[in-house]
Amino acid sequence: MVPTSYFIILSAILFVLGAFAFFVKRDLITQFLCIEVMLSAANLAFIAFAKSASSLDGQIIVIFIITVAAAEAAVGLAIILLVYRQKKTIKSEDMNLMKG
Amino acid sequence: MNSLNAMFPLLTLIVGALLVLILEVSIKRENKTYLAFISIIFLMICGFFCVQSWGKDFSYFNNHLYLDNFALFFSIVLIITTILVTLISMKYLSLQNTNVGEYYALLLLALSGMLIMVSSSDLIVIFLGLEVLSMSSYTLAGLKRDDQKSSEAALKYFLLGSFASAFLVYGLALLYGVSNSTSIAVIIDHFKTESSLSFMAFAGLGLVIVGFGFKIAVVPFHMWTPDVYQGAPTPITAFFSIGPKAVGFAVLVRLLYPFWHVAYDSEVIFSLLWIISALTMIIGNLIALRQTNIKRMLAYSSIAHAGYLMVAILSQDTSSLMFYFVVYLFMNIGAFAAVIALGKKDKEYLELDDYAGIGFKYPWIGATFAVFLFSLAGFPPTGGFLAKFYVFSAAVREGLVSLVIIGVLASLVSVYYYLRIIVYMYMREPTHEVDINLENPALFLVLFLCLYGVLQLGIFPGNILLIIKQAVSSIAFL
Amino acid sequence: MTDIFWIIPLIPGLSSLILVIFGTKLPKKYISIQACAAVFASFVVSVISFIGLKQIPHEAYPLIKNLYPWIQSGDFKAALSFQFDPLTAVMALVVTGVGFIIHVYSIGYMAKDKSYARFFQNMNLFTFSMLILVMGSNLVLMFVGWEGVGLCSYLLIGFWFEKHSAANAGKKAFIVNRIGDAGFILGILFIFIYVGSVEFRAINEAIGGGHITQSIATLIALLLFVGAVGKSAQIPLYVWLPDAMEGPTPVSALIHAATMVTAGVYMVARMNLLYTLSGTAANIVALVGAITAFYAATMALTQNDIKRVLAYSTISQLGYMFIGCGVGAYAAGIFHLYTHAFFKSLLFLSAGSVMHALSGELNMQKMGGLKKYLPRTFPVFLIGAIAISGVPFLSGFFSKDAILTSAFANGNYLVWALGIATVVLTAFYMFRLIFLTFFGQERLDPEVKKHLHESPPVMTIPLQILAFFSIVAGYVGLPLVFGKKLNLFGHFLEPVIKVSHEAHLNLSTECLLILFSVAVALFGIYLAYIFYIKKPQTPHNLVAKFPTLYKLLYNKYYVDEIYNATIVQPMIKGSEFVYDNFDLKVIDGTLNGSAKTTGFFGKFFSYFQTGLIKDYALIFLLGVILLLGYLLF
Amino acid sequence: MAHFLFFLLAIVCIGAVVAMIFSKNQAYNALFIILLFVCLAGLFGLLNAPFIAVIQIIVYAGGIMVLFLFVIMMIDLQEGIPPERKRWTIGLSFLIAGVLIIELLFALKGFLFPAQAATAGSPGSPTDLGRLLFTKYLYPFEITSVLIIVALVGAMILVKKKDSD
Repeated sequence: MVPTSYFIILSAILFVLGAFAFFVKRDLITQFLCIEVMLSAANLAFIAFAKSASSLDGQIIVIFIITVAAAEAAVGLAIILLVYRQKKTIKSEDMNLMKG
Repeated sequence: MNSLNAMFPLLTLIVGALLVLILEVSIKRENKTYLAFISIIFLMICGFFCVQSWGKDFSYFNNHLYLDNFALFFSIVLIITTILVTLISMKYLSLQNTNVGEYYALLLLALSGMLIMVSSSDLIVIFLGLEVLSMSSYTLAGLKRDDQKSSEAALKYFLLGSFASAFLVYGLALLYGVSNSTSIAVIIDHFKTESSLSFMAFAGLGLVIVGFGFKIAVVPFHMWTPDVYQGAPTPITAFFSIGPKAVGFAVLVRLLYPFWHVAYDSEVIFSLLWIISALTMIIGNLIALRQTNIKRMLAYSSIAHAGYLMVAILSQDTSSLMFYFVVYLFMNIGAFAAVIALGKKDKEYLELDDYAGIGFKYPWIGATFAVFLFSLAGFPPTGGFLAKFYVFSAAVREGLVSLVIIGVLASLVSVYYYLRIIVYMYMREPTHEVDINLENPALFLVLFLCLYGVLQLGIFPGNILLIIKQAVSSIAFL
Repeated sequence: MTDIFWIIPLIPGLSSLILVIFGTKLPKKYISIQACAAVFASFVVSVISFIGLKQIPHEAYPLIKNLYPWIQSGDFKAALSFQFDPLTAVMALVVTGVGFIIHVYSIGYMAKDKSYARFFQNMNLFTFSMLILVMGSNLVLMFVGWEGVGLCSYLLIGFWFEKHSAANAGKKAFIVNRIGDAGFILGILFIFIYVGSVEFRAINEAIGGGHITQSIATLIALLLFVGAVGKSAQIPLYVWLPDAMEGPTPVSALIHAATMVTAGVYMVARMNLLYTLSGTAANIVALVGAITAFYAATMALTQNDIKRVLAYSTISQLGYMFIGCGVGAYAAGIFHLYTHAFFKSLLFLSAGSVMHALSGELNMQKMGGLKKYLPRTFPVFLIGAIAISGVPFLSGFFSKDAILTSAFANGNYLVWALGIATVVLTAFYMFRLIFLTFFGQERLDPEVKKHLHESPPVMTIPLQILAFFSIVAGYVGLPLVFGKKLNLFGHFLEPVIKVSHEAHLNLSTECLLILFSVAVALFGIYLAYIFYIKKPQTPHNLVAKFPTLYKLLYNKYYVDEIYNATIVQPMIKGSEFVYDNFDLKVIDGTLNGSAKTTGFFGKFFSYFQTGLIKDYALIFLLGVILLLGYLLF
Repeated sequence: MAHFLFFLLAIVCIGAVVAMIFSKNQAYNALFIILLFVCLAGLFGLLNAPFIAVIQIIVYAGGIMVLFLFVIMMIDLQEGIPPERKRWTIGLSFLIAGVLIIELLFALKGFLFPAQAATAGSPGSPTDLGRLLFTKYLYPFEITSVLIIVALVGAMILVKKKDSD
């Protein structure tokens, strides 16, 4: 059997990679994808912890998180579309009407 | 049957929201104010149910639903907020080309998310409530669909908000790994003694604080606030400045109140929040000094107020925190209502220059706005003075003298930018014509109510303090 | 009858409220009657309460009236409650009495102003705030009044906000007072920490019971004194007061005489146990007072603006009051506050009358010879000047002398010497003012002269009343020479000012001191006379009036030159130097500097607010890693 | 065997994210993430969570990501957007990522060492999960319905054309 800790390490790596990518990528859609990566990393951690404690609660929580991710995807993509219709761009640098 | 009773407030809101949605599609009417009235009726029914449950301490669904007086107090504060926001939106929507009936439904749904959050002691439920609130907030921020700023505000709020909730979820995962549960009580139990998992627990708690720190906009998680506040429709900005903050703080109280009592090493979290609070007060007020856009300035001011509220969290004095929120509700909504009052068809007056001479041209609006600004600045005899006073005096009792000194100095700085608006209103010649639409009875009602609230709380705070005392004494926090 | 004192502040407050609500709709006549009547009613109640107070035994002091338990949080309580004791009685009488006269005077002075209602509403509010300040039975209520007078001064100084300089002056007053307020709030905070209450009674009990160590007392006393320095315009926070002249003249009179600037002195006297306990703090108070008194007097020498001279003289006189408090003679300090209220309001209102006559002209170089045009203003102005100069048998003499004698008796010789030097300067500049304005050649603009007229009775009668009091007010506190019994004022205040190091000088020393200071004052007047009357341009006038003196002086013409070269010119140069370099550069610079620094940090922090999502995420991530790092390592 | 499978899936997961960082085409990015999700589903399977693995594929890979692809197609940008090129930004982001991963691993070390022996629990059967979902987690489950309403309404008003248009 693979030790649970391996999964936890993998989840930490994926989480940080997601955050890293959010920072270096420059288009809105991919940045949003990075957030999905981070959420998935958290899912992996939940399931690994659930396994190590032999309980099912972690898995239930993952179901909720997937629902949240779906809801976020719907609203988020709608917002990105809205912005794209106005500016004809999804470069994140172009979103700087307000500052200071 | 009883569990259904406890869910009445929530169910009322959802039924109200669905009704508004259905009416919006089935009845085609240009004038959407009837939807506002419907949602106000439902809000009042919801408030009625909250008052009914006062003192009964419902607890159902494995404590997922936990209606103690603390939760009910915040629920009522939030319901009042939503009623006032609905009232100030009515005319605004048709004037500013945002005439969508779903607006009111989304407000109700956002409120239901907040009620879920304040009346639960389980982090996963709180997280789901937070997402309900967030989704509706993102949408509401972007509702001025022709306005690029509004869309940009929605985008920034959404991307950064989801980013923050990813951290929150990871923090929840760590806490779950430690305690194998998401119930606050169980989680806090694991802080009682040091173990090999302590680091994980603290990191998890830290990430959860980051997640809520984003919602309440404390430094350094505040960066989104000014942009979103500026871009969102003004009534929604008023809503953002109170609703999410109130629930964020309510959750922090639920989380930290037991934590301070049992944790073997609460010092580290304490000093961390100390730093955050000091930074928030200083930076919020300093940047606000240079703003010329009123909404942006109020955004920074709301960041600074989050700093004062953090002081209340640190001094573990829940009653001063609650009192502050009641006052903050009236003075901030009042200030935004005054800002909204200065608008006409397709035009809002938001720059400082627009306010020159307003005090004489529109004496009532000018005078009430001035009272709200005095209150925000903390002048007696307004509620703002007492609120700040309670928070700081509680902090002094707990020995947080240096933090209070920072707070007092920071709020002295803040007086400058609040008063600058008053100076513009009363002591500058107008540079250009400002004419506004005055046919807005609902807005003036709100101005009056907020004025009454601010003064009543500043001069005769006795009754509300009594209620707060009841609410606080009933906090068992499981 | 003694328990009605709590309505004293409420009457003007109510009147102000009525004017706020209905002000624009009421006729001018009604407004003025209501505003004046309100303050007068307060005055009457004050008198009744005062008489009542004298009839009850000292053990019953202070009378306290709890109106409303305003703030209750935990063990912290601050009630909306007023107190009445001898100190409060004196302050209430001064505020309402002098305030009433100023209100009446304003009827004439503001008659043509378009914002009549706003003016009286603010004046009433000002009186109300000041009364709250002096009658509050705890520090929090005092702070409410403290902020209230600050706010009203801001509104009234900037009353003619169309004038850019007026708006700026209002702002300056506000900012400077904020710095003082910061100290005051922190002082209240520390009192609450160490005493556990903010009621004056509890504070005094704690000090009497020895619950406060000397070092703590010093800390608190100094913090509170920072507030007093801001409000009472002492070095280094005095800069706002000369600029405050931008407001209407009755406002200046109200600020300088009855309200606002006396708040600091009152506060120090109210907390006298604290300052006495500390010792160090009291010495600092005395020293700051003495330096301010001297410094401000030197500045007054060269000003040509009539109101500015008076403003610097106020700063200087406030310095005297602080000397009194600092050397432990609190009663003398309050006594000076009380006499000063009469002659300073008199001076200001007469200056206003002069201005009124000259269509707003303020420059003394453009006046001269006004004596014959202003037959009613001149004598009262002169009485005011004599009173402030410390000439015997007028009110200023008694109070100033009480302070200087105490300073000498306490061995504060430096303070005493500065005080004496200030006496010369005061007499000099006051009479310079008199001579330049009322005597000598006419230097009026022809246009101004055409409209020259004496003020209406509604303005001059108040002046005559004030002049009367400027003469007699001092007789309630005669020096010890005349026997201890006759110092009614000090005796009356005794229950409040419990520990006072009364001067233990023998009679002959005291007489000598008094004679010396009188001589010094007269010397100052004489000096002014030499320099400003005896000028070649107006020989005939002078010869006709003072033939013998004229001859004497004429023959000593070269002495005049020597005086000029050795005393006056260096003095003028010095004071110009101080004014230009210290006042304008250092102090204004520091104020601007602190504003700039906060501005700089604001700019620095908002530099990160780029509007880019990526940068926001960066700050967020940095926050997260710092937070986690802090928690884990 | 399990070890081999784990490392294979882990490497593909990390590789997919890294590839996404370097690619400049959003469509490819989405495909990489779909790959990641499928691999994660495999890992869930290894962790005795077959039901979640299935949901992961159906909802995440099948539903959410298809939505992404739709939007990407609607946006249809001619040129892709490469990742950040500025040197200091890259350096800073590596630094932050490095510190963050060290901190997370440090926080987790109590859990990782000694390596937790995997317990062979029974796989979470759909029946058990369902029972749990409708008893202990009934309230949050109800809340998800509110969440979905909000998402629906929100997405709808944001993208729908104006009535007047």
